Amino acid sequence: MNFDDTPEEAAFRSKARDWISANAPRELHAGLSKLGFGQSDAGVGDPMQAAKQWQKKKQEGGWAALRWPREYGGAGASAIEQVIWQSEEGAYAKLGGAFTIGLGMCGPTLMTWGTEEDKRKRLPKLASGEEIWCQLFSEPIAGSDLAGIRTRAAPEGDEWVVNGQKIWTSGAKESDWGLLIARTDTGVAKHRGLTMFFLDMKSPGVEVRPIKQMNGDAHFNEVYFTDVRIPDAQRLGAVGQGWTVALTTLMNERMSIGGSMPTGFDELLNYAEEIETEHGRAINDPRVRSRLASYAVKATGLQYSAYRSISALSRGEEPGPENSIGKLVAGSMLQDVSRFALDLQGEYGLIIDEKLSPDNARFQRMLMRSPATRIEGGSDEILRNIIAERVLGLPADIRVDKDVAFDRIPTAASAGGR
Amino acid sequence: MNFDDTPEEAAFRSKARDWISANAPRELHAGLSKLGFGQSDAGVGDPMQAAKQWQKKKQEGGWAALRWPREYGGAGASAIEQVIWQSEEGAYAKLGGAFTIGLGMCGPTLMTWGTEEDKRKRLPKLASGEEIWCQLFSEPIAGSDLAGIRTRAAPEGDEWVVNGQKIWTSGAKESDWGLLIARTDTGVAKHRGLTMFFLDMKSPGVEVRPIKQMNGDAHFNEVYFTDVRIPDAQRLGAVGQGWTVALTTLMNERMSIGGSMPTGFDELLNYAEEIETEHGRAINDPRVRSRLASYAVKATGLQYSAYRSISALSRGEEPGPENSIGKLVAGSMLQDVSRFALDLQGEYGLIIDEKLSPDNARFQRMLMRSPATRIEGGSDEILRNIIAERVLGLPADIRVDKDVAFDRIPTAASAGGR
Amino acid sequence: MQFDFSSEQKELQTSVRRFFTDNSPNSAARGVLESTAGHDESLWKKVGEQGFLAAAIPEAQGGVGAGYLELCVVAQEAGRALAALPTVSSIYQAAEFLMAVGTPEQQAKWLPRLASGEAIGTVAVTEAAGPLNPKAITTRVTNQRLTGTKLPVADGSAADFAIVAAKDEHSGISLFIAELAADGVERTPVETVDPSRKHARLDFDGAVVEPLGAPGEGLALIERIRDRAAVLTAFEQIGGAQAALDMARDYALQRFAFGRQIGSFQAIKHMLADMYVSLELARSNAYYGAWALSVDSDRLPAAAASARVAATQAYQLCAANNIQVHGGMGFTWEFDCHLHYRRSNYLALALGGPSHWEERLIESVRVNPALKAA
Amino acid sequence: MQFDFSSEQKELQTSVRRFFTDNSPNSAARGVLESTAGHDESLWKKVGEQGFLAAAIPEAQGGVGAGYLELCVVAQEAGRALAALPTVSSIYQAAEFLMAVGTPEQQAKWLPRLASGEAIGTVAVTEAAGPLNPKAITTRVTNQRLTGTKLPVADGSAADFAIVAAKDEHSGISLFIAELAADGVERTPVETVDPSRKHARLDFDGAVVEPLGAPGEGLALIERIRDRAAVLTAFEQIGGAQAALDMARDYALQRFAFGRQIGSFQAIKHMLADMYVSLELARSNAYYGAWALSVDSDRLPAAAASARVAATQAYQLCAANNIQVHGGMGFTWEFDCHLHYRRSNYLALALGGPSHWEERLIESVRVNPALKAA
Repeated sequence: MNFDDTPEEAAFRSKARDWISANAPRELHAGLSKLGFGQSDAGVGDPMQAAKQWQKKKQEGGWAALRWPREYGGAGASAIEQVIWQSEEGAYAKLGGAFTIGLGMCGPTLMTWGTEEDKRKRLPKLASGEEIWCQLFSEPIAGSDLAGIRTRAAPEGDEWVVNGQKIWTSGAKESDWGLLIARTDTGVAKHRGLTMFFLDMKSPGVEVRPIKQMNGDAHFNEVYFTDVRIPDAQRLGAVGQGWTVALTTLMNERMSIGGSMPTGFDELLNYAEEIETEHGRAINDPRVRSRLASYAVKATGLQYSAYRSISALSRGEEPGPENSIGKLVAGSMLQDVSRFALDLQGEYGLIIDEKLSPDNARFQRMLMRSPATRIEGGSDEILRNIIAERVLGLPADIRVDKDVAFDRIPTAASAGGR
Repeated sequence: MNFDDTPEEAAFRSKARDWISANAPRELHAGLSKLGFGQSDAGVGDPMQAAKQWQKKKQEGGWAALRWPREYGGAGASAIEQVIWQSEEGAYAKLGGAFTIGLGMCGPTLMTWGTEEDKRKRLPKLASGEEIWCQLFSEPIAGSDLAGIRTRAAPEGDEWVVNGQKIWTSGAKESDWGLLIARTDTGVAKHRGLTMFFLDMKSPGVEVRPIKQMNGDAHFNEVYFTDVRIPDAQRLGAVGQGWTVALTTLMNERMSIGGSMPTGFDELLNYAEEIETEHGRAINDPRVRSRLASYAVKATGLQYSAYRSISALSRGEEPGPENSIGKLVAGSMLQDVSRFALDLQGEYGLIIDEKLSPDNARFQRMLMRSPATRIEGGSDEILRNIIAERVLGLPADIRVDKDVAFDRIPTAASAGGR
Repeated sequence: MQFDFSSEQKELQTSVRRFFTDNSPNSAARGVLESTAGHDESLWKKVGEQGFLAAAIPEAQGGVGAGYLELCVVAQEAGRALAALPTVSSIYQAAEFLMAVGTPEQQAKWLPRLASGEAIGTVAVTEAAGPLNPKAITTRVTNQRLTGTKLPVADGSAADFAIVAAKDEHSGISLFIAELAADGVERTPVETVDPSRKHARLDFDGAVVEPLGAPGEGLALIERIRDRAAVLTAFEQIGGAQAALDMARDYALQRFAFGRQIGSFQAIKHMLADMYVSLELARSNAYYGAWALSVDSDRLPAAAASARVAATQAYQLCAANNIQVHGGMGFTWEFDCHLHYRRSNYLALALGGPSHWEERLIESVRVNPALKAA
Repeated sequence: MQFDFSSEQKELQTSVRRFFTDNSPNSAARGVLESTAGHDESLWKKVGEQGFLAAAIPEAQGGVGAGYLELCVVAQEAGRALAALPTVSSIYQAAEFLMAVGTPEQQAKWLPRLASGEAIGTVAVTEAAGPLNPKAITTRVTNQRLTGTKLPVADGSAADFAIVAAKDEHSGISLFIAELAADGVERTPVETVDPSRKHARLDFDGAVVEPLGAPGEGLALIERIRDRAAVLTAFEQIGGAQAALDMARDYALQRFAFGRQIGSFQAIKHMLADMYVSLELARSNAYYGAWALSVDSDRLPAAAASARVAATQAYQLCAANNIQVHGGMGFTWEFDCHLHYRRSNYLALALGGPSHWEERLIESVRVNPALKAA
């Protein structure tokens, strides 16, 4: 048990620190630092341009896609080195949101299932930020029930013709490539009729429509497919093996290690030092202290759980479903913390205006963004099921859609359009 | 909307008050008053004798089984009169625990399903406390899943021969009569093979064994039946109609109106006025105040919900499944309140001794009793299901035991004795 | 004892609900939210014509004089319909201040117009984040002229007058009526978490005001009126919570996943059951508050605080979980879930946040233990 | 960075677990609980022989000198096994006081015997309900003679000596060692929520004592040692929480209702998932505490408080929900659920209740923000 760097780790850290101090866009640091959860304007001008510049610089310096092999544009580093890098990169990491899906999920899937040629062609461009990827999984009818997707891919010669609709696709508008799961057989059980592809997002017939979120942002999109043609060479895994391929993607989602989820604790602690309640300075108000303490153990608990994962990873263990706790705990905590902070502000807390609201409207933005956290990337309910079934070994829910041909599974429509 | 008594109600209240002041066992009042949730020794000498005396006196005075018709030993009073009586009876009501099941559940079931002769013979003795009843429903294998009971009743001439085991029977040892649900047909679906009886608890073959609870008390019993004979005349409802009859009993359980569930709020509020925390008097400690406030709205919410039920009842409406909220809220609150009170006491809170512990070990006893509240008479999970299905109209759980002959329903044994 | 609304009040509820269903679908609230409109003016006019707003204002002052229970019924339906109306500021507060401490002239000038909806009043108290106390008020009146800044002021752009808390010449906190179209008043819209009920910043620079109520009694008066407003707002909150619960229930019945209605999963069933429980506790507390308000009971402070605390919990829970039940759709601008989420958080803070009311609840329960549960 | 126990420590864990499985089944804890025995004497002897207790006591003082991480491993397994042993008093506290501030003579006299289990030490601080502060201590030492009453004192009947907090001749709070077989000491068993770890009342009437540590430093020393004990106790708590979760999970797999394993209902699945989450948060906090203890980090106060707060939450939740999963059976004396329920509530209060540690956590985090989450 050791929290301190080994000499090798310390050397790596100092190398990273030096490189960042010489190369990072220092002028953006202040804006990035104060950017809170649910806030999107870091005042960096064109965010995509800033992101691409930083990613490219990192790749040139050997700091991008740290854990990927060098031949695919990575740095061949260890899990702990990645963590050290992340802690040194700090606020600059907020520049790289556009690459999260590609580097964290699509790349590793391609690494496992793609041909050598695919990998050598695509991965370095992903690592350097030249190409952006998105993940085309969820559909309006299939969210938690991902295997219930209905987008069809029909074979035609050595191509596939895709029709259907995806939703909740982050960054679809900016993406060059997409990882697409589609149904290639409706006559077999739902998990068995799926196939995975990657496709050029500029293909004819692909239409992207942004979804306006409740907080006014539009990070997500709907993506419509009308007779979109994908070469069979861009299939990942066998026909009908799509669900297995998707599990690689989802496992890598959990594998996005290092910095644990934001929870709002630090922000609330800092804020409590600044303001007054009916009982004096908030940090001295026993009610506030008690709440802070129960948030504190969640925040540190998640952080140290992430460290435990990294330690396991560096011993060569695969990150398992136990990593589901992060978002489960952080999601409702963010909502709770933001409500509590607004309560401390009283009626004034209503104001949501970066210039007027305390702490740059941090908690107001968090309030409006946090409900999505409990849903995106696996709802609270799905995560509890994952923990119950895959960690604790409890039975699966009773399934009425198992061993039934996909086209015979009950739906809202078949139930009389309720 | 009116919280005050009408003139008629005020007259009834004053009559009740006068009668109580003239007839109640005043010497027991102090002991009964300080008796908390989970505490059993009110220092009343022989509790059963004291209970029977008070019940008999009430019946002679026309204050027993208030809402029952006079011909069955009751007083023919209204729902609101019963509430007024209960508020006046106050701590003396704690004497009557032994009659709760009989008056609240067995009597009303007999009233609905018994013959006129049964009713005239049995109900007045129940009302006067001369005869005690118990309810023989749950079994080791069938708790939440009550319809899964296995105790068999086989016809033989104009008798039934009963074999099996019941559990969680309050007051079985003291009871003269029992309300028994048994399986009379294992070849039909589980809800359809049941029949209800009442039986003399002194019948040969009935054996009662007390169950020691985790808090040391033994209010519950196991009851074993070995070739116990019940005359067919003591059948309630038709053969196979037992589930319907049981629903009457369970509905009447909810109908036990008036004084809402104890929650521990008053006790905690009083205690907070007395003790010190690290921030001075507990009642002035913002942390304590905040907790008290959230308990307060639950306690008053339940109390006023009970008043709303009474108002509905007095308009002739039947009390519905919405009354399930009482125990659901109070159960976990009692556990929470007791832990919080012990926390305020610090290490000293470990002591569970009426003479040494603060407030007569009230919160320690509550701590040790409250886990049962979340289970007995419908677990939290069952109550949430009842609210979801019967109040909100959501679909039932998927049932693998429906439309299956009882003897083919999967069990632990059939699943390989796991 | 009769702990329910009377059959006449229930009939009123039916007709008010029908009125709002016809005249204030969620799209109306959305219309205000998405525009710069201060409130739903055509709805406000109709509500005024119906006399709904005037339920608790005496006939002699242009009201209907029906009573507070009737006003609670209206409030509940307004909350359910997400009505984009200045109810909290104009009816639950401004009118109440005038009825409580207005001079006959002040009452005659404003009450009939508030009752009809012709005029809108508001309350301008807050200036900064944190609890309300004398330190938090720097606005000042000298020679009947007001200087300082108030924000956020509900309906501040639409209101004809504001009741302003300010330091008087003896440095006590007093109340004043400021007409907002007058010289020396500048109004700037302020964005809040719920733009379906707009707020403004009011800058006063020597605006002429007249005193309302006894000097130095400002904070006590605010507390007194907020107790009354808290009960009425609690009814808006339980109306909103009910609507959010209904939305969630309906969606759970409609939406299929894994070949079943999602409402058949216990995770969803029990979440909805908990929402229901929270709502029922709030409803019962609100009923008690309504009774205390209607008979001017000395239990009003405790009853109001209980109603307020429970209703805030219930609406925040129901609105947040309604999003959760809707999944990704619940987080879109297009779905109405966020209207309730916004409203629930607005109403939670409108009269001071939950912790303020928790404090007030315990203080009041200690003074008047009659509220304690049996 | 290596945030886990080493493979040697994991091997130790395996062997300690095997030891406790063989020598301390739940029935052993139940045996103590149902008898007047102060603790499980034969187990204590064996544990002493194994050297488990002595893990953190230097070899020079009769210990094993392995370290605190090893002692954490032992504590976790003792908690898991519900071991009816005086660990919290004799090892996590008395030995720590002696190592921290004992004179060489005091250390030589007691430490080897504590390490071997031959002697038992305890701590006698509490006298009344409420927080620990100078007002709460009325016991007094004059001329090296102690007068006053302490309760509850863990293992007070079995212990050879107690470290007593008392007012000294200058009215400061100091610590003293009192041998409990001496004249002027009366011990009376006191019933607590967890009789598998017995407590006593100690009445001192002029008992001879000797000072421990600097005069007037009693409360500061207690706080310092409690931080260390908190980490070790947290490991007992997470061991217990894990055992309670395992029991609940096993029962949910075994028990059928409605024709299915009850563990197939989401209500049960999600309850167990929440127990797991709580336990993992506690485990991670405890690991950090173990590290801080093992290297004597200046982050120990914050780390200890976090470990303590999280572990108390986890064990209380897991033990209570274990009863819930078991249904009626969980509430019987016969089933072992109440052993964990009792233990969880005992350990929650043993070093001061949750709110005390919440306070300490925030105070420490402010002093040393290094603990703050990234």
